[in-house]
Amino acid sequence: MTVPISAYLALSALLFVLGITGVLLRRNALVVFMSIELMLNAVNLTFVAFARQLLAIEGQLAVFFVVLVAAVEVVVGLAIIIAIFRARDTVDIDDVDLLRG
Amino acid sequence: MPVLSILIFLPVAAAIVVVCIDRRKTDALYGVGLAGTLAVLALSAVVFFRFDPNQAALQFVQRTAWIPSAGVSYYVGVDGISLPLMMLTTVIMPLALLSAWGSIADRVKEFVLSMLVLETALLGTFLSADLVLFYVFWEAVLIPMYFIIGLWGGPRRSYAAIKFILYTMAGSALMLVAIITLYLHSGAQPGERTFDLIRLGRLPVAMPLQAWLFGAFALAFAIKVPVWPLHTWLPDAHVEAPTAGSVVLAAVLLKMGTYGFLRFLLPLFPQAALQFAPLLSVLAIVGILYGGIVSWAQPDVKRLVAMSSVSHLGLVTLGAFALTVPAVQGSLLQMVNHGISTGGLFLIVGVLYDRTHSRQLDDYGGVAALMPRLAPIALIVVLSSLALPGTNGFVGEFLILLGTFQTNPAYAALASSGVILSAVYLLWMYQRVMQGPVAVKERARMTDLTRREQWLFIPLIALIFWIGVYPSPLLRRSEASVRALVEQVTSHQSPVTSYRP
Amino acid sequence: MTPPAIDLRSIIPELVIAATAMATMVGGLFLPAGRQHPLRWLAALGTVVALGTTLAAGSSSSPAFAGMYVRDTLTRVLQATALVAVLLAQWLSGDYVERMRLDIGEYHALVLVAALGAMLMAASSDLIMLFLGLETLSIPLYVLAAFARTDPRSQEAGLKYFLLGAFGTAFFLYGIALLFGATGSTGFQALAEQAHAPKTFFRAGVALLTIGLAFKAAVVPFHFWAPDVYEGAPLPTTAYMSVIAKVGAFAAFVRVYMVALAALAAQWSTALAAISVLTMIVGNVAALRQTSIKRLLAYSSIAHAGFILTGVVAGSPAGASAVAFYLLAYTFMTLGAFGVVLMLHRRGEEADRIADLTGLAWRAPALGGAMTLFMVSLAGLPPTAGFLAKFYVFTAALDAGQTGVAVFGVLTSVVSAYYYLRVAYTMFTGQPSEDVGFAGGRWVTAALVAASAGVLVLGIFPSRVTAFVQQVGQVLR
Amino acid sequence: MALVLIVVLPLAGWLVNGMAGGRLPRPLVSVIGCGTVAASFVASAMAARHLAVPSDALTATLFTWIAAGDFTVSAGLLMDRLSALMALVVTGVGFLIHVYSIGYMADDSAYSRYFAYLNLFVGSMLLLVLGGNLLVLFVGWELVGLCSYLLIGFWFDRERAANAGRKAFVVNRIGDAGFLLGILLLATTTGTLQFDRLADAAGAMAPGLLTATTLLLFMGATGKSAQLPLYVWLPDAMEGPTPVSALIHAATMVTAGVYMIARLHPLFLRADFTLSVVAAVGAATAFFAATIALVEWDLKRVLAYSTISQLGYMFLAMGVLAMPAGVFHLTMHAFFKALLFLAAGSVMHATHGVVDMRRLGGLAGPLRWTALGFAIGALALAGIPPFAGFFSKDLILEHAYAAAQHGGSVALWLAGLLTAYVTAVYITRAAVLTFFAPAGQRDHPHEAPASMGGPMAILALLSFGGGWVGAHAAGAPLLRVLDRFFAIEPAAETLPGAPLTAISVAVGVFGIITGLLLYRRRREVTLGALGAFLARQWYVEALYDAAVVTPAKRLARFAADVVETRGIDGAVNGIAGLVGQAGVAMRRVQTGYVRNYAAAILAGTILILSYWLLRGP
Repeated sequence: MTVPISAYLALSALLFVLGITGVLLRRNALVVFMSIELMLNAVNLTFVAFARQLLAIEGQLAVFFVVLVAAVEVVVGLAIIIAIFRARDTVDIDDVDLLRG
Repeated sequence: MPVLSILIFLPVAAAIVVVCIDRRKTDALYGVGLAGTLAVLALSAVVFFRFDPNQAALQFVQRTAWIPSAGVSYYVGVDGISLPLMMLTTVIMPLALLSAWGSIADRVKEFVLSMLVLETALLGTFLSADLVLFYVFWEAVLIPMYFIIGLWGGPRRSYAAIKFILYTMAGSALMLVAIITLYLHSGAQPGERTFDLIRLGRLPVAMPLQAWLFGAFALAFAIKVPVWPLHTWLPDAHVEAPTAGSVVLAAVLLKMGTYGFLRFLLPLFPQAALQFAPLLSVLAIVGILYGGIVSWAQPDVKRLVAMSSVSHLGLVTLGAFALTVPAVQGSLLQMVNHGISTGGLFLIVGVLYDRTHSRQLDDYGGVAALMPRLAPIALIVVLSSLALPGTNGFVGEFLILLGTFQTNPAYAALASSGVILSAVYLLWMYQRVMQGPVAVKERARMTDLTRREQWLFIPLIALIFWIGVYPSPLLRRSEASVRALVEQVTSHQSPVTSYRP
Repeated sequence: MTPPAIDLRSIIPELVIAATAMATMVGGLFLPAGRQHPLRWLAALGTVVALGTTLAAGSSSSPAFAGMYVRDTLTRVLQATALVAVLLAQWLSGDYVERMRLDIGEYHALVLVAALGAMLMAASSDLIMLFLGLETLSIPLYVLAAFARTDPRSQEAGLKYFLLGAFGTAFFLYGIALLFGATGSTGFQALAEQAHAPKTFFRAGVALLTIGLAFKAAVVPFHFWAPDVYEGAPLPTTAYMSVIAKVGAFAAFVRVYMVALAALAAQWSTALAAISVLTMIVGNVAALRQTSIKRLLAYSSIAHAGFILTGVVAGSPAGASAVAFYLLAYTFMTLGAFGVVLMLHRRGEEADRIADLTGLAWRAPALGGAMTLFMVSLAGLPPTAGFLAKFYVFTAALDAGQTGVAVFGVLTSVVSAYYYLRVAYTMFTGQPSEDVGFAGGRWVTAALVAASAGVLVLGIFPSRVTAFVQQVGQVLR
Repeated sequence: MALVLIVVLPLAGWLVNGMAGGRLPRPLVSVIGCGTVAASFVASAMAARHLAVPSDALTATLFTWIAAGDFTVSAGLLMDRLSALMALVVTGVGFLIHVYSIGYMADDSAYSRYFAYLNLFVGSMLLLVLGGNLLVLFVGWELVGLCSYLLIGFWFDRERAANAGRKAFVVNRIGDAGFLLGILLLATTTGTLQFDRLADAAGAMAPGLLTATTLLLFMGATGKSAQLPLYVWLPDAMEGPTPVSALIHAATMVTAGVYMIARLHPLFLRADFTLSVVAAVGAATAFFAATIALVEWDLKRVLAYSTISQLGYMFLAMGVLAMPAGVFHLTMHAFFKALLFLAAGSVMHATHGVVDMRRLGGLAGPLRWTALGFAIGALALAGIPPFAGFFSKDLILEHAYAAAQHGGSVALWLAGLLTAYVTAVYITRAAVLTFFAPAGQRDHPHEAPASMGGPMAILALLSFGGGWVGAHAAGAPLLRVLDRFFAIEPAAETLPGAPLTAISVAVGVFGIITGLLLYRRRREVTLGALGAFLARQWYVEALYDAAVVTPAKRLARFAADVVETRGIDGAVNGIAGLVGQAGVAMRRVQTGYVRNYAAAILAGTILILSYWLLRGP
């Protein structure tokens, strides 16, 4: 039994939307960031699904780069979040509003 | 020899010298500035006398590619329409600088720099025959003027300066769009396109588009003139500007608008010009009357003179759109005349302001008794402004009315009532300042004109009488170009077919 | 399947930059904190060499690296612009970085890496390549935004930039995935072929791709991060990213829309026109009532993104040339303006309030003159680079029939004059505050002179640059 | 060249006295001032001798003044018999008044300025009368208006004087606007403004246009010559020095309107309607002004209203085709009214400026010669033979009567007659109150110096004999010259000359008797309600104030304070304010919350996505 490509795509779209929802609704910076990671992985699923269907190597290649970049982002992102946590004892992004107007 | 280029950029050269002078040596700064402007004046006089009056086309032309990839060239020349304005600029600038020498004592270096850069921009505006070059100079005028008003002006200078620049920029913004559109219509391929004014003048533009382009240009010029009801930046700018700024603003800057009517609006969009001439004429007439009436009710001398400019330039506008040779000639002459007489009025106000630090009519009275040398000068300038025969104002005003009368007597009749109004408010002003019992608080400060100040007025008065009695040298030089312009425009009385590239 | 040909010669500038970045990074580790001066020289040297090789190397319209990389005139012009930006940013910021006790080696390394990202974006002819370029550009900028580690505002800027940037990247990536699905390839060539008959996935992909680029370029409504980040980030970062991100983003806009999706121009031009108009309005209007110069320049950069987008909207060779010219002009005038602000400090802090500029021109006339020049240029008044830049983009837009965009462009330019001139005016009026001081130096001076010269030369004698930039348009044919 | 000299000489005097007068000794100023006018008089006389035949004219074209398109007008002069007469009157009377001024102004600090202005006036007036075309005439016309302004406001530190000068200028400008339009109409339809080509041009004009042109030109005349409805400036003009009133506001400038019509008679003669308007306005003004003079207390203002009234006579003459009579009356009036003013000036000189007749009186003794001069002038004004005014006024009334016989209105003649009566009454009143009534003031008044007496004597002589010589003796040289100049068909054969003369003389005598009876004893004669009505000038000034001046001021204030600041500028600032408000609003949208920004990104994404998905190719 082969699962049709549309199922993968639907799933990845669902994950992507879940990620968006997380970004919009959660206030913890870490959780927000993880939601973004979820979005990236949803994209990865799309890539893989298409790569599988089209038998094109670029899909896998892309996933490889995405994972790489996501890792870099984790490093940078965590560093920033930790710096903020140290300074303010909170990672609630709604408290980060010095800059506005 | 590229005379016109030297003419245009000589002030910048002087400005570079000024940059190198120690800022504390104010006399040296003024001296260099004045010498520079006088050199420009001398050079422009050479151009004036070597100008061939029989030729309608541009003379002393210089043309080289500037930005070839965009079809922009450095193209300057002078004809009968730009010649008077060039002369006006070169005559007024030294006077304006001289007027500041002694009244503006702080930040002299920057002031002289601004004035010199301003002169280059003004001359460039009047002498460009490439639309982009023109636009560059046109906009370049704004910055030095902005600073002159904003830095050396009165208490509300910041407001006035920003209002001046935003208002005029708003007008010219759409002109840029129109210039580019015109360029795009001048050829199918980038290589065929041009910003050359003369070539664009031969370009037929289909009607709805032509009307839009006309509107964009007209708006820019109308704000600059300023045509009623787009004038409210003017009183504020004048009131707040320092004397030298007011003088240049009134005498030269406003002429950029009326010059634009003649130089660009009419030849580029003749059909639209014919179609919209009544609208602009009516606005001009409203301006004549409205400006006169409002002037009368002003308690502030500078505001009064500023509003009188609205009235006077209404007449110039009316003449430009009457589209007859006498009217356009008169309009051109009246641009010069207004420069001389209103420039003179602002110089007088400046002389008074330097002594009293007040612009309110209520603070004056009986000055003639204290300043017997100023009084007759002021009277002559006032008379010139109200166009008394024998002074320059009359010749221009008469020609405008004559030319307007030929096409529309009703316009002329309405406009001539401005003649009455100008007497009302100008003599009112003269009386409130000069006549009556002495009402100035500090009599001791009301010393009569110094030698420097006398030299401000001597050239102006000479010009007032010279043009009033013997205007031929000016009229003769502008005749051919004006005639060609009027013929070009009026030849479009019948509709032509639309242009297809 | 043959392994792709690796032609290192075609990426010499990138290699130089990458090598320099690593060298400065490593140098920073080994040199003691007070003696990292040579790293500035090293970074500058590397940038100059890269710039030289960029200009010297010829153009080639055939892609290298298995179709991922192309070194055509567009690449060269935009890379040169990016390198000019880097060079100016290095000169401008060096003193500041030292003054604020930031890590010199790291700083220069990050700047160079970001530049590398922008350069790769300019050269990419493949979506993966574009993505890599984008991230190479973005991630160092996140770090640079938060570079003043102990400053809560800098932290906040870093966090906001990072979270929203990553959020935008996700959309961008999703767009790539859908395009990949629609075309079976990530190359621009394939995009161009499919663009004639776009499938649903294709269209959705293009839409999502737009989000990522729009975010980077800070156009409305993806601009919200910019003012906050610009304000919070250390000044050198703000200055640098305001330029380098624009170069990268618009390089991508030109590559993706004007080249790859040329066949779909009728569709995207409408969408981009709307964004462009919106951006010009929001950027310019929101800047009117700002009190922080950084924030003001942030909105200014948003507004300019709108203006530059006008050139993209035109969709023509002239439009592409105009975008390139605009980016160069923008580089000079924006970095110049930031440079002036960088020279000031208020009791050791950044002097980022407009009020801090009060009367400073009388203490330093040349600085006042330079700032005026930059402001005039940003306002688009002649005879400056800013005027000609706008002239070009509006000409292109009008030629493409986008009259409305051009009209909004010129009108919002007028609005912009209000706040730009207010800045210049402030410098010339009033009594300077005792708290505000200068921290000039040879480097900054050189940068300001260079920026002023750039603004003036591009405004008055532009013909050589325009002739070069004009070739950019050939990429579209 | 002689023509040029006539004009230039006084102008040279103006230049010298104006530029350097303050530094010159007073006698030299006087010599320059009077000498240039005298020289001009001599030059005029010499030039006039060349005009042997009526059609002779001297011309001088200096240069092309204005040339634009097809329109050309040169700076040219023309002297024919009409202008020669005017030039002689101007320079002659002008010279006398200059001499008079030496004494009158002796104590004034601005002596040289006074003479400079006076010379400028003479030069301008000569330009007016000698101008070779209508535009040069207009230049002179405006310049004399300027001089009038300057001299009325000569003592500018007095608010009243300054106001009066301004009023004169502005009211004149109203007329001049019409004049200018007339010139434009003429220039546009005929293409020329040259006087020597006017006759031909007029023949080619459509009647309607001709009427319009002449009416507009006449409008100018009503301003300059103080006719209804623009007379209001002249009474106030009495704020100026009295010699100025004599020269400008009695003898010369105010007659410019009459001269203009005479000069343009080829046009006016073809415009019947205009002529009837001219006659009606003239007659109405004559009567109207005379009635006001009846109740005026200010001696100079009596004379001013008298001048307005007499100018009305002249226009009446022009209107009823009695142009020679009109110009003749102009000349005679110049003599006797100048005399009256100089006499009044002498009174003021003696009383240190008192002009209120209620405070004068009993001066016939101390000012014997002045009183005699005034009496001669008064008799001439009242039209008592053989004084000068009799001949000219009688002639006008005859023509008015004749016009009535030829289809005109008899009202014109009746008005003229009635005015003659009133004239006699008011001038008698003035003479009695000033010189004979019980004295109101005792300050040892003394007779004027010779420099003032001499000119008065000469003018008295002219007022006494000028009419008789000019119109009667030795073939009536002056009148004959004028008759031939205008070449109007004499309509006099049907006139009952003697009875008419008798009636008008009787009316004059009756008027004098009335005046004597009324005022010999009593000072205050109020004339009841009628007097009050007249004292308020028939409420004309009040009407102007209520209908024109006040509304205009209100309009100006409204335009400046409401339309300008709140309306037009309010709109401009309003737009700017709106944009600024938008800026504030946008700052508020920028909340600083990451999640809001993310939401914006999402919203943008949805928009763009839907655009791409919904708008397929």
